[in-house]
Amino acid sequence: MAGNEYDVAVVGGGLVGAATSWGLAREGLRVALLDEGDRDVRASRGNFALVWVQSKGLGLAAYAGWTIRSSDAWGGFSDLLKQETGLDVCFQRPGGFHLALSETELEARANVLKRLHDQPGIVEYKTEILDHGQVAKMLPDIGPEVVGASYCPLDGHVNSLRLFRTLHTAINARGVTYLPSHRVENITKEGGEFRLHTEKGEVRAGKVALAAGNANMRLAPMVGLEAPMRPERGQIVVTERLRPFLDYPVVTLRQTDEGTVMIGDSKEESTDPRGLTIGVSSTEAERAVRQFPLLANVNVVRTWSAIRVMTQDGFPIYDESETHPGAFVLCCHSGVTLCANHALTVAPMIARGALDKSLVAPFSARRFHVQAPQ
Amino acid sequence: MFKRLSKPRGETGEAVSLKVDGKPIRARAGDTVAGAMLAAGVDRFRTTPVTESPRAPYCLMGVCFDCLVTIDGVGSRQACLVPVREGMAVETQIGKREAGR
Amino acid sequence: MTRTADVVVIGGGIHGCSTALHLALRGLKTVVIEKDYAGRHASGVNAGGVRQLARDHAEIPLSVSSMAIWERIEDLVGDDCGFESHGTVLVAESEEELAGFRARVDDLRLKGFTHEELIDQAELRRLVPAVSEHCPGGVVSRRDGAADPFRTTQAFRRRAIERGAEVIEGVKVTGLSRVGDVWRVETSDGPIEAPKVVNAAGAWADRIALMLGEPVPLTVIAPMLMVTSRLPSFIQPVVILRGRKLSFKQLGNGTVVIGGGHLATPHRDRNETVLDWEKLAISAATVWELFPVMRQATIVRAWAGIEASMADGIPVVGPSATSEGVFHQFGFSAHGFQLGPGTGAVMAELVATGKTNVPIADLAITRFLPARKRGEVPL
Amino acid sequence: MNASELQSSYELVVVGGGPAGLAAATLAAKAGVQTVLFDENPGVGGQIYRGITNTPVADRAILGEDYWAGAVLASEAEASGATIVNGATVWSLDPNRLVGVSIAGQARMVKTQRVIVATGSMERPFPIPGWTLPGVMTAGAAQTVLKAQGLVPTGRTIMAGCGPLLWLLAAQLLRAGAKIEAILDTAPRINWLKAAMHLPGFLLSPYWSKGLALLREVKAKAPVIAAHRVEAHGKDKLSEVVFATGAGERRMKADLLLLHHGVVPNVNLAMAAGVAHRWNSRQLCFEPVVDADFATSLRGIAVAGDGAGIAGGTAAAERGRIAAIAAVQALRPAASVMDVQTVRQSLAREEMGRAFLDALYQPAPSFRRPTGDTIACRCEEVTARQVRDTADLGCEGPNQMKAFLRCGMGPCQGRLCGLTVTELIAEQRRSTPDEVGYYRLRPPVKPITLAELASLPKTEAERKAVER
Repeated sequence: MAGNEYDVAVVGGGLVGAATSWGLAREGLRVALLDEGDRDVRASRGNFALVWVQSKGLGLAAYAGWTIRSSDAWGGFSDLLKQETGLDVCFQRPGGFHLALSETELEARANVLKRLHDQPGIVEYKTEILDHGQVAKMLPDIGPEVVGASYCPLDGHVNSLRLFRTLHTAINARGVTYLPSHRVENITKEGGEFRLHTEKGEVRAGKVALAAGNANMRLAPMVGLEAPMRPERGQIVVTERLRPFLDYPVVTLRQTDEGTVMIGDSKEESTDPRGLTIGVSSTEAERAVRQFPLLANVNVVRTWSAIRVMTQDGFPIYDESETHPGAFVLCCHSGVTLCANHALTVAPMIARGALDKSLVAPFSARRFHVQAPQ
Repeated sequence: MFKRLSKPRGETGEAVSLKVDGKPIRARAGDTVAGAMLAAGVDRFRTTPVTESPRAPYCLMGVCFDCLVTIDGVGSRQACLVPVREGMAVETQIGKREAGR
Repeated sequence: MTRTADVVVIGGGIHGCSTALHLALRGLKTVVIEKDYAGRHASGVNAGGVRQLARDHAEIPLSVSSMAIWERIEDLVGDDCGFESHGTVLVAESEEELAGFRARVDDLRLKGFTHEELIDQAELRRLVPAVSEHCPGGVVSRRDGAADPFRTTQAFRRRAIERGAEVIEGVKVTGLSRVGDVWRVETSDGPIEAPKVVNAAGAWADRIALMLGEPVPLTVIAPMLMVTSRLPSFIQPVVILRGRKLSFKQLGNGTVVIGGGHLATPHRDRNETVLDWEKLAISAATVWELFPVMRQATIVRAWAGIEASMADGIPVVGPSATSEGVFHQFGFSAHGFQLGPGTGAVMAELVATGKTNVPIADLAITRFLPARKRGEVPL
Repeated sequence: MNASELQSSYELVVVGGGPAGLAAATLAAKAGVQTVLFDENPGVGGQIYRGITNTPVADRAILGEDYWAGAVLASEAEASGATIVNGATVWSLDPNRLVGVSIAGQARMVKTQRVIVATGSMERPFPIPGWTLPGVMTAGAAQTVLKAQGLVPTGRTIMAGCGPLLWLLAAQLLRAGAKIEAILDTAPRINWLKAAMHLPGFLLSPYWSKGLALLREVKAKAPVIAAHRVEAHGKDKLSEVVFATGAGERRMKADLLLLHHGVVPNVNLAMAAGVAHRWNSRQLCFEPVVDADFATSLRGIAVAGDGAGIAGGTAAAERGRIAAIAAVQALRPAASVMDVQTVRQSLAREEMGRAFLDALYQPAPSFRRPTGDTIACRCEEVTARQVRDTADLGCEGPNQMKAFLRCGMGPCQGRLCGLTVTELIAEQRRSTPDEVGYYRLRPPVKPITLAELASLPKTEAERKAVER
């Protein structure tokens, strides 16, 4: 369609939308990326930056495979980004820990992993349960209350804020039209072209990819799709920069390449991104000090809360519209971990105009309609 | 950079002694650590955790965080807000703080 | 076609030009009508004293506002106007006179003004080393000074034009009437209509007021000045004497300007003054008495400017009592030069907003109205 | 006092022990309101009356009578019955008026019915090349050590900037015997024309005579040079100041450079609480939206003093009183307090000359919106060019900027780069600071240790949100 302004309009300027836009631009498409304003909610500014494998997939075995695929692609993905932008997103995959502060916690942990790996069709990956002494060999600064941990060698982390900036730098270099303060109010399809109506005017494109996080819930029905979401608030505590002391990420605590320590992984059922519960931060701080007593006197510089993009069952949604061909929806919680997949696997599918069912069929929202067997 | 006024009000003299990077200095009771260090001629309080460039106090009112030093083994204390105490051990801070101190 | 403006200012002296500049800064379209040229009369040929000292209480607020501008005059008008600040000293010639000064300074302090400071003989000697030995002290206003009057008036005129005001010279105002919502100012060059008019017509201001039905007791005067040959530098501050009608200052080039209130005979309809050399001789004699160093000086030139003097010696500043939209700014009684910069600012505020917080009520034209008209109940 | 001695709740919490806080606490406590005042400095007085209870400066003429007026405020507060806690850092305030405070390494949460935030002002960021070098300080910093500790600069001292406080400090330093090599006056001449329309108000204000007297005093003793560009040079510390005048570039050797471009409200605590703020285009800063009683958009939370918009120390005390009268009337309707109208009148008098000063001393754009490698964010060492380039990428606001560049993420939490980043984005994107907005701030507004945070009380639900 020569009349289209853009081949694809991607809605949502977070990590999922930016990675998808970059992947589409790599396919030679004219892409518009529509974003909201500076003060609007954006999960990509508040994530924990893990590229995480362990415990992914309990309840949907295919998710484990999808996660490992992205984790494996991450090294090459970060190299590509570096070549294009000169920016290093500091991807590392040293393996990661999930620490337990009591025997009960450790048992529960072992139980989760056993159930996960007992699922039919699960891809095999190594996860070990280690005792205090074994953990201390790798994490010498753990406190006496740490009774053990689970460890998975596939786990890693990146500098997610730099990743965010790098993706924006890369899409800018590839000619993607970035349109901030273009909150999409309505989407219509006329004569084979999508019209996205925003306060700042209309954007027309041949295809549309919804990557708007929790806002997909509102947008998806406009193009015959659905995205049942269950937003969740998480809080993170960040310290001042410290000299490196922690060689591995822990699921609730990691040291960034800049030196700061991020502490988090709380879950609250609230959707007010401004609210911040001191008691939750305090619990996070307390556990962090029990895990690593040497952090007791370290200064907390910031705390923040962010709304997780969470589907109703916690697994991603990738779907294409049957009523509005050319419309796609992408929803996931792990925008960092799955970033390589979105850029290198999902974007080319959208460019081709059809999702590859062999890879993403399990993530269709139709799973929410499955009736219980009679 | 600074010297003391010759005729101070109240108790005279520099009655408090403390150490900065192991070197003894004298201070007046009521001084902040930053004030005492400036009066003693210390012109570098720390280097930054980002590029290790040198810094000294900029605002002296608690907002700039360029006067961060290690006091009695605890890092990143605002020298402009902490009063001097007899026997205090102050260390200038190089680059990122070390966890545990 | 009748021209229009937001404000017509009648008179292109220091006051008219200053008000025009401040009006222009507020974005009002302003036209100044000057019958001769800017600074032709009192504004251009006065002694140049920039003095807060010894002013009537009623005009002190305007004086201090002006001083704030004088000290940064170059920033406002782009010319330093020759302003130099070495203070003004009021010399007391007797203990009795000094006691009177002390009472005044104390009274000013109570009212919140601190610019006047009583000084003893030693400080007087320090400031004015050449003063005669019989003087026991005085009052100093340390930030006072002197400037070049003609240059100052021209600087205000120039900056007002740069900021959008129009200055029409060589044109007389011949009539003033209300037409609907605006004032129609008849001039020798045709009418101009504007909702607001400022009467800053100096020695001719009473005629404008009369057109509005507001007679005022204005006397036309012509204060005389003379200048001496160059002398070695012997004094920095401007010196004034209250008892003897004298003020004088030494300029940077060594010449001394002597003034102080002796008057020539003015002929305002001919734009002329006739000097009174006998009175000039009195001024000269006073100076010689106080400053022996002056005896070798010769008078090289004398002149006088035409000026308005009010019966009570203080100016008329504020709205007309009879005519809405007209504002008066005249009658500075031979001490208006210093007041020009600040009065212009206050006047512009008054014209633009209808009010000012600066206390100018004592300068209102209503003070010349019969008590009955002022609304006061006779005893 | 240590943190464990604090009550779990007070009727009124006042944050900040400057003129606004002291006046507010005094008035409220005298009216019978149970009041606590938290101040992070070792002694009360705030910045303007810094060290008022124990300054070693013996010669009263050095600091001037306006300074000593603070002693009355301090002693009245002392006698008022309010609990005054120094060394107490308030690091959190939430819309439900739960106050997080830290004293000597111990944190506590305190509940209260009313809060008066009196966190005052701080000096505007002065981002010039080399402003992070040791030897470059704010003018206020030099004033602080003079007041609190009787220290005066030695060696070659240069001051640069504009604003009434610059002249006051210069006069104080000169009286204290310091030598000032030069004062680089950065006020643009054009400001005079903008300020002139506010002159009538200025002349009635208390500023004019004091201000002009200071100007004269300073000019008599130190050379004043108009400069439109100032740079600090040196390797590991300041060695030279380079500046541009109308007559070309000049260089002067220097050991100390004192910078000042006026003060701006210290908004971090009020913003983190969620108080609505707006851009003040005259004072070029963000300030809380307050009503005549200095009440904010959040119930029970007032912001008084310079924190509500710059008006100076005497006005700050009057504002504190007005906010306190409102608090007393809400908490103790039967108590007798002074007539608020009288206080409003004094306040109006104090605020009268402000418009003129704001216009006259508005720093030139080139000093507010740096270019090239000049550091914008001192903590994270982010340059002006990085901010500008990132804005060109499409980054529209400071929060996205923070995510991309880490500016504002260091320990000062944006205090020294917030206005710069907002103004740079506005310029680059041809927008306005009001549209661009400010960093979204979160507690702790001052760093506290993990152990302090860990020690705070938590509910079962809050624990459950983390422990799984």
